Amino acid sequence: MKRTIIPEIKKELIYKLAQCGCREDDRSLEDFRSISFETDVISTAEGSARLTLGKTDVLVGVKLQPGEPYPDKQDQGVLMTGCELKPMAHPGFESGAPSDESVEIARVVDRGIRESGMLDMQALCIEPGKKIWMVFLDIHVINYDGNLFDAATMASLLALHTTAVPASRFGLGEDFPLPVNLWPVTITFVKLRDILMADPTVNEELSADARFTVSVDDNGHFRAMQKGLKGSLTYDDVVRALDMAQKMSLELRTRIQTGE
Amino acid sequence: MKRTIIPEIKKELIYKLAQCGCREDDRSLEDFRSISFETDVISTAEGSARLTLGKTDVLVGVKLQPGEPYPDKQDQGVLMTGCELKPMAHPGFESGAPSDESVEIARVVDRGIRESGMLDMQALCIEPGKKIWMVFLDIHVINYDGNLFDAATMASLLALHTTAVPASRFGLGEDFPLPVNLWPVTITFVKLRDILMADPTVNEELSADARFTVSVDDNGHFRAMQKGLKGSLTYDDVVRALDMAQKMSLELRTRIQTGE
Amino acid sequence: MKRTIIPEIKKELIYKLAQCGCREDDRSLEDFRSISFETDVISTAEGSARLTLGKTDVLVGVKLQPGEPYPDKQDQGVLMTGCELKPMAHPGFESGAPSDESVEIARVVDRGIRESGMLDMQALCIEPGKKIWMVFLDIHVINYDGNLFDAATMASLLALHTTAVPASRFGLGEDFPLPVNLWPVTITFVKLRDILMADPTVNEELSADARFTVSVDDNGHFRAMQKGLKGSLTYDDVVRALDMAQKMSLELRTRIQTGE
Amino acid sequence: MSEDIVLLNSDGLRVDGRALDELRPIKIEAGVLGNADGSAYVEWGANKVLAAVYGPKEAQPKYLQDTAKAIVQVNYNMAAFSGDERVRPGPNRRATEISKITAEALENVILTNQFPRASIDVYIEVLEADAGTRCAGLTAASVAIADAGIPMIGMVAACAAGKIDGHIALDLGKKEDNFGQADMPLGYVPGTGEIVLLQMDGHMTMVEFRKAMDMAISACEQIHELQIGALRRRYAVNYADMDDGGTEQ
Amino acid sequence: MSEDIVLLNSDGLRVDGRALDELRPIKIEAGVLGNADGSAYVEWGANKVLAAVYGPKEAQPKYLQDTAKAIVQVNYNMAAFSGDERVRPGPNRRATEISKITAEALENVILTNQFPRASIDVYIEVLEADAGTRCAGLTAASVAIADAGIPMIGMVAACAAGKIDGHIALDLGKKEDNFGQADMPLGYVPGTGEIVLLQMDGHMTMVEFRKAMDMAISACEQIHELQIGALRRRYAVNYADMDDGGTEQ
Amino acid sequence: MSEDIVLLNSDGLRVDGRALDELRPIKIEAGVLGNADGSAYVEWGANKVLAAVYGPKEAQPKYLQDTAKAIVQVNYNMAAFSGDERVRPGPNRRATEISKITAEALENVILTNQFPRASIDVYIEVLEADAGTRCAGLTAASVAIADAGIPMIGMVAACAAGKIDGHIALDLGKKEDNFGQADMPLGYVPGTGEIVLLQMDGHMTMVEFRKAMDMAISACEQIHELQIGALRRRYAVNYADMDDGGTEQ
Repeated sequence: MKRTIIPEIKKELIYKLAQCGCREDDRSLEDFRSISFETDVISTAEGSARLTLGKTDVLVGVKLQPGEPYPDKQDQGVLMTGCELKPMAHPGFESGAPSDESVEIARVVDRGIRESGMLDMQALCIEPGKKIWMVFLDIHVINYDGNLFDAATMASLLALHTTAVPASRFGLGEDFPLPVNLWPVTITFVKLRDILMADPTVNEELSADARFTVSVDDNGHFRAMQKGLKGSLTYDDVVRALDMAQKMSLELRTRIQTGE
Repeated sequence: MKRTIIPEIKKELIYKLAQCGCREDDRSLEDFRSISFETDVISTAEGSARLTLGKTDVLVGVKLQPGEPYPDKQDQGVLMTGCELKPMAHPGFESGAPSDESVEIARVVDRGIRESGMLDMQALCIEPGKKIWMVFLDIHVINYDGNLFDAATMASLLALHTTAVPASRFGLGEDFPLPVNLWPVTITFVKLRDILMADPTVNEELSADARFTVSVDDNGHFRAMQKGLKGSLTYDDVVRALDMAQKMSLELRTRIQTGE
Repeated sequence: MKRTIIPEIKKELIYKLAQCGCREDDRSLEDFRSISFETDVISTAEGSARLTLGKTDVLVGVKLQPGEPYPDKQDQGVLMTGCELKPMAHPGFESGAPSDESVEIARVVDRGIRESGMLDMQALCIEPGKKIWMVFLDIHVINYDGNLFDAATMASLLALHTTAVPASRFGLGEDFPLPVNLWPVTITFVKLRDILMADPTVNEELSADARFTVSVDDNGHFRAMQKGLKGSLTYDDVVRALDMAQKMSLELRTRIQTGE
Repeated sequence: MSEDIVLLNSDGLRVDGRALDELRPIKIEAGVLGNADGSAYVEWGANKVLAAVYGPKEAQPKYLQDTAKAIVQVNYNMAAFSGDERVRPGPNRRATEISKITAEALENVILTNQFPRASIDVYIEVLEADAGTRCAGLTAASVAIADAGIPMIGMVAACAAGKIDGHIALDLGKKEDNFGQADMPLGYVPGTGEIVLLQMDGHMTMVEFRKAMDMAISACEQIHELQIGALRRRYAVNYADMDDGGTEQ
Repeated sequence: MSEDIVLLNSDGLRVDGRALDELRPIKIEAGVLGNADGSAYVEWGANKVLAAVYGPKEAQPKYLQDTAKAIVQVNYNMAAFSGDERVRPGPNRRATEISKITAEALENVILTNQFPRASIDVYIEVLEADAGTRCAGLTAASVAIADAGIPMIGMVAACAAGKIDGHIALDLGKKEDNFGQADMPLGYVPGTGEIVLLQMDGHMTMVEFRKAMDMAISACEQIHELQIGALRRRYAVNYADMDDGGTEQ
Repeated sequence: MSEDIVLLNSDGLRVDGRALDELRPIKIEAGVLGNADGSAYVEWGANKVLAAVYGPKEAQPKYLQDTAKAIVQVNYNMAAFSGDERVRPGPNRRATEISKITAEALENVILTNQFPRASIDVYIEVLEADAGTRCAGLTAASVAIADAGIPMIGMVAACAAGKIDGHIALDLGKKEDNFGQADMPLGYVPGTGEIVLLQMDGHMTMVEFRKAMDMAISACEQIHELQIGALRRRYAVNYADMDDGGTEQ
């Protein structure tokens, strides 16, 4: 992202509101914005979901094709996660090679999925040592208003849970559902001076000192974490964030599982 | 191409001449410049031709090598057309990655050849699904004075018509002529305000509002078209251009078939 | 390397000293700086050496893996030599794609090794036409104070002479020493106006008009030469340099063979 | 282009049941993105295309600036999951060509001389592709530019005509494009009658070409109505306000 | 992460004989490079990492400059021969991410507002890798920055804790990282108690996480001592001089 | 370099019938391109090489400018169809090295201090390659620079000598280069006796080297005559005019 500056007075306002437990959009510090989504939106993809989190709008598509296994994982499928932050989504995004931010988002979303074991990689082996399914998960950001980590993760989970393996198209038997279980959602906080708030907007991200993302699985266990931005966290910040994330993950998971 | 500006007074002159049916180099609006060419100029290529159209100077080389077919065309050869606009040819051309212009030229020349069916792709299959001939047609612009579309197309036709498939070099039997027929030449016009003229020089291109290229086969049928530049054409412009192109294609084809 | 300028007065000083047969660091014109080295410094590499030549500090690692032979050398292994001049080593080096200088160094080191025949390429064939050993020799410059050609060559020789082919790791029988013999060292001179001096420091390189590198094998025969920089050499310069190189190569070879 | 495959049945209907001169269903929506200065979404058969516009803004880097007028930069891109095979992200030659001719078509209608030194940046993202994406993209881009309030002499509407089983047909679908005998995308400005984009590949006689042009131009006029409708819906409140205002004055 | 492989023996010792809360041997040396403004070398188990610092110097190109403070740019790189498989030279996604979070961790402690428009460039070269290179790199970079005389609120020490065979363990080696259940790299500023880098992947409960954090923080404090020792050795003469001076005055 | 293949027959003649000290046929033509400021075409055996020169002109971007003199930039390129195997377009390491040493050779003879802040850009295109293209390219570039009217202390002529079947031979062809024992390209300025390009690979004793040098220098002198001849033909009219003029005055 190009250096995008938010006026000091705006920063101050966001902080003052936060001190009163308030936000620009009338949420509490621990509230997520409204979530709406639709799955199977792209018929050329084996699975897809478009999700809006407030004004952040993300489209995830999943494509599968047969490929060769990695030498050290002869009997496992491969997951490849990509993320593109195109100028369409925000004037601060630039054309060209993937930015550091897009690489970080792709890798954090990927870790949440991979480390939770939600995807049964061994069930994606076609012939050990020879042929496996490659799962390409591509995150396409359509409009950016903060908290891409969580929006992209939720859209990815929805897309994966509705993906069919296109075996018949490659003469490899009948199609079958992608072997997935679990819903390892992530919860992202930013810290403004001494205050933590969840699900930041772009203005809140630009005002923030530090960012912290945590992936929580269906059992309330942690699967991935990522601290970002130039500020620091205290031990207490981290523990508080993890506590909140455990609670909030339940509601978030229910919202995307039930669509309510 | 770097933004290359032609003085307004020069533009005006070119237009005034055109109003009288004249051109800088004393041609009529429908005349092509003199064409001269030589084939088999590069012995490392399986086919080659160097052609000058006025001061535009183009060298085309054809190389063949065995390769794998595309998944959706198991029994067909592959044609790959490349074009390089190097700074040698004009001070407006830049080093580095292929420019938009060079991509457009390569793709328009390629379409004219491909869509005419002049190249029998099925005869370039060695073993269905396994091995086919890959035809690399490379357009090397040596000096640029306008109308690369037509010069490159003519040089490409000449090179392809004199290409031998190097089967013996790859232990695949005896060499044989590349299976080609037809001479789908292209005719390019530019429009200056209300006037169409064929075979533009670089000054005429820089003065032009719109460009229109049409590929005409031996039967006078159209095989490809491409409108370019920032101006527009009217319906009548297009029909007039197609009419002229049909007529002019006969002469042009004869000139390169007979070398006269 | 970014344009790095040395003050004229410094240049003048270096030249004046050279006229008296002296150097900044009290060497004579034909002396090499002190050399120290260690081999097997990187356990992940199949062979490695770190060598300092004065303050120039170079690390060379050798990795091997099975690969396919080149079509025109079906029964021979492959040597790939890379060189990275990273900003860590000198403020004039830049991040990004390999610079012209790093390409030249890699290619000159490679030629010295390759042309001497010190590496028995045929003994690196596993199965003719199918599988050969690929030898990746990577030159990592840690600190740059001139004369990378000779430092990199010496480190490369040391690394190659201590490399074991990791056959067992790839199920290809027992490990065995890389089939090498000979120690084709290079000697590099720079010319300041009319004076030749060996083993230049970075200040001497920046003051120099021309550079000349010669590879000398164990029999005193020449295996590679490279003239560099914008100045010229006379016939006599070249013959004198070759004469000196023949003599100096004996001592240099002994120093790296014996570590003394 | 093989002719073994039947694209036209004995009733003269096409593989998807359309008549020869019938468009696929088209939906256009304006103002669909939060951050862009203007935007539009087009569903055209199975094609799904988004267009966003940023600008006019100062062109960067400076050497791109034209002291006499705005430059128009178009980036046409296929999403990784938009086709049968995964598309590797990043530019390719096809996208480069389409970006170029789309920019040229738009530069023709935008009043660029009102914005010297500026850049107008257009992003076209093909989310799902089923033949005809360059026409859908150009159609969407025109609406997005209008949505951004950038003055134009008229919106470009675009549509292809082609040839299947020897007959001229409008707006080819993927199968028709793959197995037909010609395709001819057209970008047209209904207000002025200008042709701003024209390509063809395949095999057409002069008679066939004229028929294809007539069919495509007529379709562009229909599409233009859809474009205007999308903008009208987008600014419905404003138009209503204006109407009220108009009544009173 | 497979659990077939035994990482903890019946005595509670690890594959390399360490106790659960035991660091690998660590050696730190400051001022190891001739040209860099500051530098450090870290051997950490089988990891070998060099860090170099150039700056503060004017940031180039100018659009990178921040008028209020210095920017910190980090380039983390694995040497071609640093792993089991040859690493192809040039950036990759893993290195991009590590460079980014390392820069963010360092920017937190450097007094960047003392150097407006400047750039502080940090180069981390992993010469040999055996799990834990990002922590070794960040630890080395902090020493290199101090060696360069750039003011910091405190040095960052970094260390990972993880989970093997169901137990929380400090500073995982390569085999433990490959076959364990979690890894959690931490960058910590002992002077202020700030956490400036934190990542985790795997599977941890809240109880396990707290145990891992405690273990890693305690290790960072040990490592911080080693960092200070390295700087002290580097400036031994100077310190000695200062002590003498101090006595006399 | 294998020695199974016989490169020298019992009469001491080479595979193409040449004597050991015999050049391949060389044709040089100056002023062959319409747009370049100077140009030359060289056919040398089966090698076909074009050189073009643009400049002196202001160096761009500005950070490339040298306030004391012109910079010389060379781009040596093999056309895709110039060799047995198709060459993938774009730079490669061999071309990078040849471009560098060619620029250095030319910078030595051009009076660059007459053109501060300028760039002199040389483009060398190898249309067909048969061993010896760097010498042919440097020879052509010198003529092109002269043709552009750029002042030089002298033209560089270039030629290789090498070793085949144990004998020193001039100007190796492709088969001799592949199966010989050494190759030594030389760039030489006959007017001043300066060596501006020198490379060698293979196996040579001191005696062999001296013989190779003598042979190559003598050949460079012949080639220099051909360079002058090409320029004379190019400016034949002008020379004639001057002669006439001279007589009268």
